[in-house]
Amino acid sequence: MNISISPLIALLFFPGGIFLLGSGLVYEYIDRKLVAQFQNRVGPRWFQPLADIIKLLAKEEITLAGVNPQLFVALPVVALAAALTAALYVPMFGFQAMFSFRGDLVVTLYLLSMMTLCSGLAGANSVDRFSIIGATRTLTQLFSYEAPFLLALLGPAIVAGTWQISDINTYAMSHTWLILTQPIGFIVAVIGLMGKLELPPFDAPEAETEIVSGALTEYSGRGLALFRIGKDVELVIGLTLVVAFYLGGLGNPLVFLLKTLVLRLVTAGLQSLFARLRIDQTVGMWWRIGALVALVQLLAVIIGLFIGKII
Amino acid sequence: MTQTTITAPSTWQTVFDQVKTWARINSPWAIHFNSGSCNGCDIEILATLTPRYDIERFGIKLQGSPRHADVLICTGPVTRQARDRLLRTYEQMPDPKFVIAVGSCAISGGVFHGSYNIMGGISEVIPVNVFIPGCPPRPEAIIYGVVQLLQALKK
Amino acid sequence: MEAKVSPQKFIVPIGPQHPALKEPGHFEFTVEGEIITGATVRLGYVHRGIEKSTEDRNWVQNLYLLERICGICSHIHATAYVLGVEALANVTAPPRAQAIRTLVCELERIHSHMLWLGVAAHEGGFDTLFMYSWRDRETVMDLLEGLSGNRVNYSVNVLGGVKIDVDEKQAATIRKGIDFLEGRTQYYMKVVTTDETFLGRTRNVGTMTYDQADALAAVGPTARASGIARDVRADAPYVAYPDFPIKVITERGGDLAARFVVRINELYESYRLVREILDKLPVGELTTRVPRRIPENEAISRVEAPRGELFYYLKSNGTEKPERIKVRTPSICNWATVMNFAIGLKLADMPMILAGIDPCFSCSDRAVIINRKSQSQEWSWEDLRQYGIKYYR
Amino acid sequence: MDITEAIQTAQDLLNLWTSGMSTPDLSRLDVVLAPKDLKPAVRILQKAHWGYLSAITGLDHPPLPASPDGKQPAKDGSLEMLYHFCEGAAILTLRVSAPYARPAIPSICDILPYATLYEREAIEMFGATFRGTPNTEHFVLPEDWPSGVYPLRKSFTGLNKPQKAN
Repeated sequence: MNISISPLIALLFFPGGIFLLGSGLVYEYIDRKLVAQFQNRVGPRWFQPLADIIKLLAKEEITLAGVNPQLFVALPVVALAAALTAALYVPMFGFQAMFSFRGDLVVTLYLLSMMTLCSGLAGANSVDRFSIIGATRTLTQLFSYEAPFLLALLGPAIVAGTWQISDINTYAMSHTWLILTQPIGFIVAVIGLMGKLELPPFDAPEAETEIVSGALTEYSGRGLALFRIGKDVELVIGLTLVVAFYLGGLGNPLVFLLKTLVLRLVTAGLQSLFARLRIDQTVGMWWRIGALVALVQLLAVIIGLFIGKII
Repeated sequence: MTQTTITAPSTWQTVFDQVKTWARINSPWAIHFNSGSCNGCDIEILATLTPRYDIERFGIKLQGSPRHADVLICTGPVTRQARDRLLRTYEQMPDPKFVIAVGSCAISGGVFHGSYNIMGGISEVIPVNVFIPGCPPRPEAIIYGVVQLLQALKK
Repeated sequence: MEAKVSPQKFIVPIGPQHPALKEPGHFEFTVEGEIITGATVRLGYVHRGIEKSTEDRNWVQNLYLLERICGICSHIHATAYVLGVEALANVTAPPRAQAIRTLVCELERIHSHMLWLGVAAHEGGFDTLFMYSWRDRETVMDLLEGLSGNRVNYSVNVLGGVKIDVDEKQAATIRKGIDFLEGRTQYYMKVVTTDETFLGRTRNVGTMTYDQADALAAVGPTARASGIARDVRADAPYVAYPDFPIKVITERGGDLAARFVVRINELYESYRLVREILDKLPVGELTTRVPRRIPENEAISRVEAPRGELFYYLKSNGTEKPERIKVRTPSICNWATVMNFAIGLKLADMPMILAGIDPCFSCSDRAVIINRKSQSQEWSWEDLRQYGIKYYR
Repeated sequence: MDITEAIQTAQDLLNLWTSGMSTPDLSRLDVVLAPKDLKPAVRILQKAHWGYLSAITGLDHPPLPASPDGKQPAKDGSLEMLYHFCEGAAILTLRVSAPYARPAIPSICDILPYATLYEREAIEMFGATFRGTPNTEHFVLPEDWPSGVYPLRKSFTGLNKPQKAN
């Protein structure tokens, strides 16, 4: 379903800015509510993420001594900008992606990892021990889940024969769900998504009991608010990507809502099931299992296509 | 903010202030500091997180870093050694910050009053907004104390 | 956390302010090349000068002071003190009082072990287990509150007896609560011994062999996890333990996983004891008279706190106030064991051992300043951990 | 082994100093030792694997003026250290005392390495000195604690509290 709205409105209001931020907050609420229910707690009220963000925006901003002030302020803004631009290429809410060109899959993934890169840099930028340690952990984890996640998304791209997200989406809508033909790819993609969003078992970079709160220890007020919204937006984009590729594409908003909520349920369940993996365990797991399995899946797909062509 | 002329705050200003206080009331992030307490109050504070009491219903989240928190929940009669750490933690917190003293030790040194190594209550070191008596106060009492703080914010 | 840099010192400052809970501590290691030659710990943030304050309070006031040394095991401190004073005045409490004291001791052990189980899981990032175990711990807190009116610091003891009585209805609710807890403990035993990610964090972490634990006078579950059958309830039975004997639970492993298993088995043992005490509760009155002025005398009382052996030395000089009360808590023993256990080990093992011995000590992140003879570098805990991993690759 | 057996073996082990032995009650044995005999006694106990050092208690005996009727002579102050060893139910206490003037007691850290924490606590609380103890830093008292002030001495009556912070 494609609706023609002037690009400015699309950028600022509808599938772009404000609406996207809103949906990011809603998805964060759903996540916290589900995890709380799994731990059979009551969980927060519906407007909780909104209240958190507004309160953070109204707080005093402390910039540190011994920190490069321009970088300190610029990084959160860059992080949010990267996340928002990535949203343009993804078929948000079942509508056609606003801009799409050949190879926009790579651009989107690059923009998403820009976000993690910014929070890593933010940590390294300050003098405080905890944020330096948080930064090293964030970056080591970034390198570990990036490759398998990309491979997992390549599978459907190869089957659909294009690198354009919207084409892959239409392909997925018309053919059998790719989750059936490439189950391993789906599993690696979901776990890669959890690694990217630093949800528990992979939340070593901001382990509350070990390094206070990782790379963002020194941020308060606006900087922290921007980082949190960025992470929420990244959450929504990640979900739509995996749904668009593996769960049979996104026709209309209703289908979008349904599928992303199901995936949200799966990630929330996984979140409360596992203990936090130590950083060396996560890296080990990703490279030994994640990358290999994704490769095997890719080979299977290529061989399948090749045989398909011969017959 | 230099206030040149005292004019009635424009409607925009009041709306903005109302939204700000609404947000502050509904998401008070807390940080916990143990300045020499016997752990009785600390486990009761942690008990408020658990399913039976679950303060996340009110939006209260226990944060790790003083930078992220608005409410400092401290327990224990401030021992001489913990005194300047408590001060430093208090100063690190960004501005609209509040202090809740939990337990009779935090109010007046409690049963350890008069010992050579403690400073008496928390109010000897930093200004305190809410005192929660009890040794240790029940989790309901701690939640009631936090709610009192939030009511005070409304005004 | 200012860093005190002096030659040959390798300082691991553990920040006094810790997000989760633990008492703040401060480690210092001396390093030569790879091998640790000296390690010491420095407390101070929680020192409230209790032993001095006991000297200007009379015997009854001291009871309320000594109960608040540690919030988690307040009853065991009160029991040790009360047994000491009764030994000074050579008075013995009636059997019903002794049995009720033992009952509350065991309920407190259940409460403390479930608390440790939750906090240890929280340290490893396993928040669901933390939420579940602390939700179930509420049941034992309700039982204790039903008995004594307070969830923590129940002050059940009085010089010469107890203040509370257990009637049939309370006994029934306690039995019902214990049955529920026993069901839950089976679930925890399954989680602790089978969950892969959990075992990844606890199996052969901080292993202490039998002779190391014996040579370093380890106490409590940490010693029993290394195979030492040392439990004051069995060696020197006090209160009502002579008529309700316990089975000392030991494990072979000596690592963090073994300590989890020992503590959960002790939970089963406590459930059995509580049921037995409730069935065979002796009849009789609850207190006897203890004179205000205790004759001049010396007494030692040893009890088994949830974390190990608790040692009280009391000296009276015939007046209303004690001459000297010495309290040696089990944690000092655990720290002393760890500090000497670390000598001779490699620097690369330290993160595992510190996190392993007693999760309550793996507090906030540690910055590590390493003083090799020539220069001193400031490592973060993460570098130390990476160093360890690289070292073993 | 039960209590009487344990006490009996302890008495045989320390038969050199039977003069100072006394058993205040069934399960306790006190042995008064001169500072120089402490190390050999601890070495014997350790070799025979008799229990473990459970705690070191410090006692302060302030100087007593001569009583008016002249019966008790003036006694100068002394520090007494009690080393408690526990084996099963039996508790053996080695009592070593040293006058205020020369409060030097040999340190047993080379025999029992874990005793260092107890010795450090005694050093900072009573001002006792343990010859050869590896570490004399403060164990529980704060860094800004005035030196030469020992809180658990009877003469100590409290520090003047520093004025309020702000």
